[in-house]
Amino acid sequence: MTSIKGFFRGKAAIQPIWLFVIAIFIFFSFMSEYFLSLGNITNILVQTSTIGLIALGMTYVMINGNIDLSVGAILGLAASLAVGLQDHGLTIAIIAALASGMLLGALNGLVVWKTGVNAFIVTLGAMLGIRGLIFLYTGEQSFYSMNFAFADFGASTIGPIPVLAIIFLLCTLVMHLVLTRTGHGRNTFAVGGNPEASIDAGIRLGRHMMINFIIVGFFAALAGVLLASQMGAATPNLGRDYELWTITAVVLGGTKLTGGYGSITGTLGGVLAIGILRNGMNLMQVPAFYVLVVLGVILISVLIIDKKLNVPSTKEVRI
Amino acid sequence: MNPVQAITGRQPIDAEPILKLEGITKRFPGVVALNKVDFDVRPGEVHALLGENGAGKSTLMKVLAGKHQANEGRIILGGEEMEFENPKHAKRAGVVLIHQEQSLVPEMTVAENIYLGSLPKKWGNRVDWRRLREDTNRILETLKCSFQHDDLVGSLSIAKKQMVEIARALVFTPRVVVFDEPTASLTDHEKPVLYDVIQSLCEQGVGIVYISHRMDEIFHLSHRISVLRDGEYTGTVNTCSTNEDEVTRMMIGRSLELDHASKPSEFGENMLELRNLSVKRLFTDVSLNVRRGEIIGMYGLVGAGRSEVAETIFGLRSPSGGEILLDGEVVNFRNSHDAVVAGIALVPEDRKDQGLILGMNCRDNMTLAGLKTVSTMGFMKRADERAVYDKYHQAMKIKTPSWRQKVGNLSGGNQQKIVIGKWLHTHPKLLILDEPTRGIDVGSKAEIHALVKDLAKSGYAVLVISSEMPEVLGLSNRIIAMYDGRVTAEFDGDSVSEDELVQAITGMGTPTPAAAVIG
Amino acid sequence: MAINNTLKMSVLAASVFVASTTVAYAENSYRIGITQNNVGVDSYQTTYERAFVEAAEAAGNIDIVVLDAGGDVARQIGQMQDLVQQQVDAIIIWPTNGQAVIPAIRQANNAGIPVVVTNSKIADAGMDFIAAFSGPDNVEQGSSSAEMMCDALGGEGQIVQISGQPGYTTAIERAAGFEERLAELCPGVELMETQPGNWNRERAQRVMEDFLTKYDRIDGVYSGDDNMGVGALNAAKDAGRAGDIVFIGATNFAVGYDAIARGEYYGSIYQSPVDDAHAALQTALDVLAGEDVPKLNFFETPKITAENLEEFDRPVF
Amino acid sequence: MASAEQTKQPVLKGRVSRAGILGFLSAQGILVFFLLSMFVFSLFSEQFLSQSNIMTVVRQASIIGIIAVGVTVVIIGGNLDLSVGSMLSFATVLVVDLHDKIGPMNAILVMFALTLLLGAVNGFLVGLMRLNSLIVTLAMLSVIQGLVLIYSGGQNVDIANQGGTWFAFFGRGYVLGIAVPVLLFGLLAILVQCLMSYTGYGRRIFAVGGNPMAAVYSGIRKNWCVFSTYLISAFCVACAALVLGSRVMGSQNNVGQGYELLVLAGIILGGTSLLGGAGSIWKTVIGVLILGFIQNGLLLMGYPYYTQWIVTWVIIILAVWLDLANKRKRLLTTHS
Repeated sequence: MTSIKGFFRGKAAIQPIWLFVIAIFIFFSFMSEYFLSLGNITNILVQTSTIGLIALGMTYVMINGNIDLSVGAILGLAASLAVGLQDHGLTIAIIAALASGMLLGALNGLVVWKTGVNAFIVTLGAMLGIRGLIFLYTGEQSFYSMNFAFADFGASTIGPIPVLAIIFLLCTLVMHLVLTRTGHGRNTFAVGGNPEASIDAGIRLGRHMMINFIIVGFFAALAGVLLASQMGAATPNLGRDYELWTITAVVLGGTKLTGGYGSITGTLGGVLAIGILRNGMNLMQVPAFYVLVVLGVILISVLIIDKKLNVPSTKEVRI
Repeated sequence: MNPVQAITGRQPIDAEPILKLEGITKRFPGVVALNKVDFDVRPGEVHALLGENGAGKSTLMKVLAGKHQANEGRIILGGEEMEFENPKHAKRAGVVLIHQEQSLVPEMTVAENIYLGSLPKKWGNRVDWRRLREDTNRILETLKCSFQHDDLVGSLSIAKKQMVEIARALVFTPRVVVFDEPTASLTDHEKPVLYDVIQSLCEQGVGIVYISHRMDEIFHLSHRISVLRDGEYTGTVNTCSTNEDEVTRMMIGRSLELDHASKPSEFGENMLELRNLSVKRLFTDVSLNVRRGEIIGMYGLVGAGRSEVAETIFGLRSPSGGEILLDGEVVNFRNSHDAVVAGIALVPEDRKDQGLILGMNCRDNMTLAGLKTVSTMGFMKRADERAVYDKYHQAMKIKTPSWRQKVGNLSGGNQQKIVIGKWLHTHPKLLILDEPTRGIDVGSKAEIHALVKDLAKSGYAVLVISSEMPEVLGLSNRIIAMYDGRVTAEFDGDSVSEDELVQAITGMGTPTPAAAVIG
Repeated sequence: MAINNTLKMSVLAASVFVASTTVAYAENSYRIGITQNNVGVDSYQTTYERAFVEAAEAAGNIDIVVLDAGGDVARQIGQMQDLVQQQVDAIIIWPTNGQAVIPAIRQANNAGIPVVVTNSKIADAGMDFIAAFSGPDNVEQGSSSAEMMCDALGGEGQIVQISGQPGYTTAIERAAGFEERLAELCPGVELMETQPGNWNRERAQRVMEDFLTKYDRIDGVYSGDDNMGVGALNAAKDAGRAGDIVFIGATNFAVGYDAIARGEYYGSIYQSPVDDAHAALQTALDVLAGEDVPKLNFFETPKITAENLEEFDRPVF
Repeated sequence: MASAEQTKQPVLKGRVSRAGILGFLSAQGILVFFLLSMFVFSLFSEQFLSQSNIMTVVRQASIIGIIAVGVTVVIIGGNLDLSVGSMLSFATVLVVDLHDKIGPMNAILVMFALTLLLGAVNGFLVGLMRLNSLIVTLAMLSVIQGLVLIYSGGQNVDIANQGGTWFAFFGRGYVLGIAVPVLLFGLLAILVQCLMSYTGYGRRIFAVGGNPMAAVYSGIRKNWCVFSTYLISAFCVACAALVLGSRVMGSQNNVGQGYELLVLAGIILGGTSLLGGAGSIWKTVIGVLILGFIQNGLLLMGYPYYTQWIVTWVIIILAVWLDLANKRKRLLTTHS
């Protein structure tokens, strides 16, 4: 028993972000009569699934010590492809959309791998460029799906639970298990925690990072396809600013920007925190302008609290 | 008491070498790092490899362990010629390099670190935790480790981390293990554990390559000694039939003597006085004084609170009790800047992280602590800066091609001299040196020791923190011993015995009252 | 302020007057949700929101839920779901995109909540799911602008167009209406190039600067709204070529109104966000009252030039 | 950077050999690329190299450029500033709105004061609280955008009397035939470049960005150094707002949206690494100009505006790759 517990030490303990999620959950339950209902909670799950899916991949990339700013653009491109290519068949369209995400992820990973340049720079460029590709492909137009099966899928439910929420939760579970149980997952921590040692241990660093960029590309594309199915359409501006919210969610979840530390459970908490805040403030009719301020202030507060909680004050010199 | 004291040369082992390196040449663009070097290790033997920094020891070992590939030469392991493409490849063949720098992942468990890159798998890519646990426990048992397989490595002490590194070497039944400066970050009482491990590896017939700067260790452990100088192989001797002088000569081409007699002897007023200085959870009631022209040695184990005392004096930590007096006046620094203004200089423990901006050139590093003195109205005066650089460059015989050289490209000794030069330029009242010669070759070490003594003689108050006994004994007028955050004793630097010192820093015996012996 | 507008604008006076009276004798209190496109991106939307809230408050027994999608389609869909979840009596949506919001509208429709689309139309495929549309006819606006352009240039000339945010229905419809009408009315006027100004004055100014460099002769500029039009005017003034160019916009902003008054700007389309908001609320209330409401409710958006300037109040935004 | 400049001296002074020229070319890759792209564009569009076009581009680039100068300092100090976009909206809305209410002079003063205050908040959180700059400025991006909207109530702001105010000078004026925004850009760039190269302050910022720990152990007040870089960044944003507000004579609430990314793209194109401790203002100036000329050149050639993004992407990848090849060579030759 102790050994099992030991392997998950530090992860078995409840993460601060979940305390926060529980707190705001209780808060909004009291503040709004509409908040606490199955319908609303599944709504939150569906609404967070887009950012949530990307955040799963982003967690891997960020534990690696990298970052991917191009996810919003990849999402937009995948959505446009998934709708725009439906003349050639729904399956082909979806496969092409997912493949585009993985391909662009691979490209990001390849450049980071071969040049060793900060992923921030590489993916910032990709973020601009891929958005350009979307406009080039769509001719600045929105696409509308003629295939109702596609839109119906986005709205379908299994029992009372929407399919999109189920997909999101399933992916979360799988990614959690991969991160904690498999060689690739454990190597993700090694690469972020001590790249030099990882190379010596025979982990192929560049290849490993590239796989994670492909993973985040895949999830961004998947999120794009699912979002498009929700709308039965795709717009060229889709996914703008999503990278910022994704990174915010992952950081709220406790993943370190410097790499080597993080978890999927934390990320799930971070995603839910943002989703619940947005939903709750909508229900409480907080004016849109104030929502921006509140979200920003909460993010900074969490950062400050995290700093105060996590740094053993005796170890660090006053700098 | 001191395990290092027993200096006994061992008889060489007579056996066919398990590993032979023949004519290894490694060229980097513009430089030949290794020129036709031969080296071999016999099973069950400790073969020490010596040389000054930059002589090519580490490069040779990296070639051996597959991190670099040689341009010429052969590696023969157990009679077969090998070509290692990467460290994992070498490891699988049984050649393991235990690194000078810690190569562990702090956020992972001991078990995961030991099996990094080769976690046992089942069902495809799924980690087999049970086997991992069992295998790890087996290795930890053979090493008699006091920590668990599921401890996070980040929470272990340096010595224990070192044991994890060694445990990692045992994953693939090793045939040759290379220790690169394994004791650099260990304290004297942690070393015997390491020696035991090496002993037991030898008994299993493993060949050991041991790289170190410490003569005492080498003579204690090794069977044979090989020396490299400037990338060239200078020879191999049997440990039992040689002495320190001969080995030193082989390394630097001349002999060295520790000059105990040249210690400073004229002291002035109290420059620094600590009165019951405390920082919560780090150290308590530390009292000491340093006079002008005096060298005080602070001796203790890593973690005894020595560096923390220095950092507190330097304004990097706020005291929770007691007071600091500088030149007779109570001072209260808000930050390191205040301390520098007040005339305190700290040569920190970790050169690369704390001492230098590696990407900056030599000159800029040199003037960094005293920018005000080389500028008017905030504008830098280039000529003055050059003058400052030239002055210390000459005074300390820093070997660099030009002031434009990035300090990251210099050897450890020269880097340390730049750090010291940086502080001399501020003309401090008190100079604190924290482990001033760690990881520095013998030649530079002696130069730095001489420099410190000269500085004291010219009126500086000097506080030297060290975990090397010869250094403390050779430099200090008085020695402050620390154990577990407290000052346990104060000794006269000339009359103290090594036994007394070891007792004081390991918490054995009754602590001598701090004021009992004043030199 | 709203009253002043209604007095001057005869066409709308009736309907808005009805709005206040209808509400006065409505027996039930209603809960109406509105999700807007992107409040704060320009004054039109902000003024719209303010007018909407004021009108609802004035009515007394209407409880409103005001949401803003911040220009993000996905967020708007989420807000639609939230409104359905709260079981409001009616939803007014200012679509961020004419097509992508259709499934969400359909969901609301399926849940038995009538949906009124305001300001910007949705695609035809969604028309079955909405109770009504209320707003300006943007195609018609584009045509009107083309007519003005034609008049101003006397049927000959080279012009450029600065369009709104790419992908947004309003921008697309205005451009389409303009281009179509221009081609049939004045084949002699050549539209040399179109670049988007993203409803942003500074960006439009930059686009115009590039046009001015690229084309030695520009006779006219059509901008998707006055905000961008004034940006184009600024650029032309800077280059000293404002006198040679006819500026025509849409959605008359205060700055555009002033520029027309100064004679620097030829004309625009008068479209009041206050009317827009009142019309939307009125339509929703009519639907809730069970009245037979036509699918498309356009409020009138007349041309405004220096000649009829006095007939209109200076816009408040 | 001072040191970089001086290291090149031997090359320039020495015999102009083939190797010297090649060395110069590879060291100044971005400059060469800049000239090359100018050449290509001039082949396709005759207006491209006309004086009026060049002045237009530089004037357009000056707003991004002015901000980029400030952000470069933050980056050299080892941090990021993503909040400049919102801050630009904030400052522009403020100065334009107050112009008619309290007069241009007071408006400018209040705007500078409040923008610097926002910079100080950034500086406080990143410098003194030592929080991660990426996340803090990301959060501030959102907070400041909210503040702008709350302040203006979402309304556009305009200056009523556009003809009769000296405020027009900053965005529309000319001095000696050069547009004031360009002058301001040049002046700030030179000033800040001098600050970074020739003063102790600049040296400290380089040290703090290069190795914050070692800077502290050298008695440098690191936290205040970081704090001050955000003030410089905010000051530059305020200057940009002056130009923007005066140029447009009005402002929308989201006028600065996306500027933070364009600013970063410009800095990256210039070749400043985001790791801190290295970089220079003149590189940033060139990067920003490249960005401006690509945009303009493609537009003149008749390509839709979004092609510039794709081209920017490709150039960033190429630049990154070229720079790497360069570094590899340099690293190997200095290896000992």
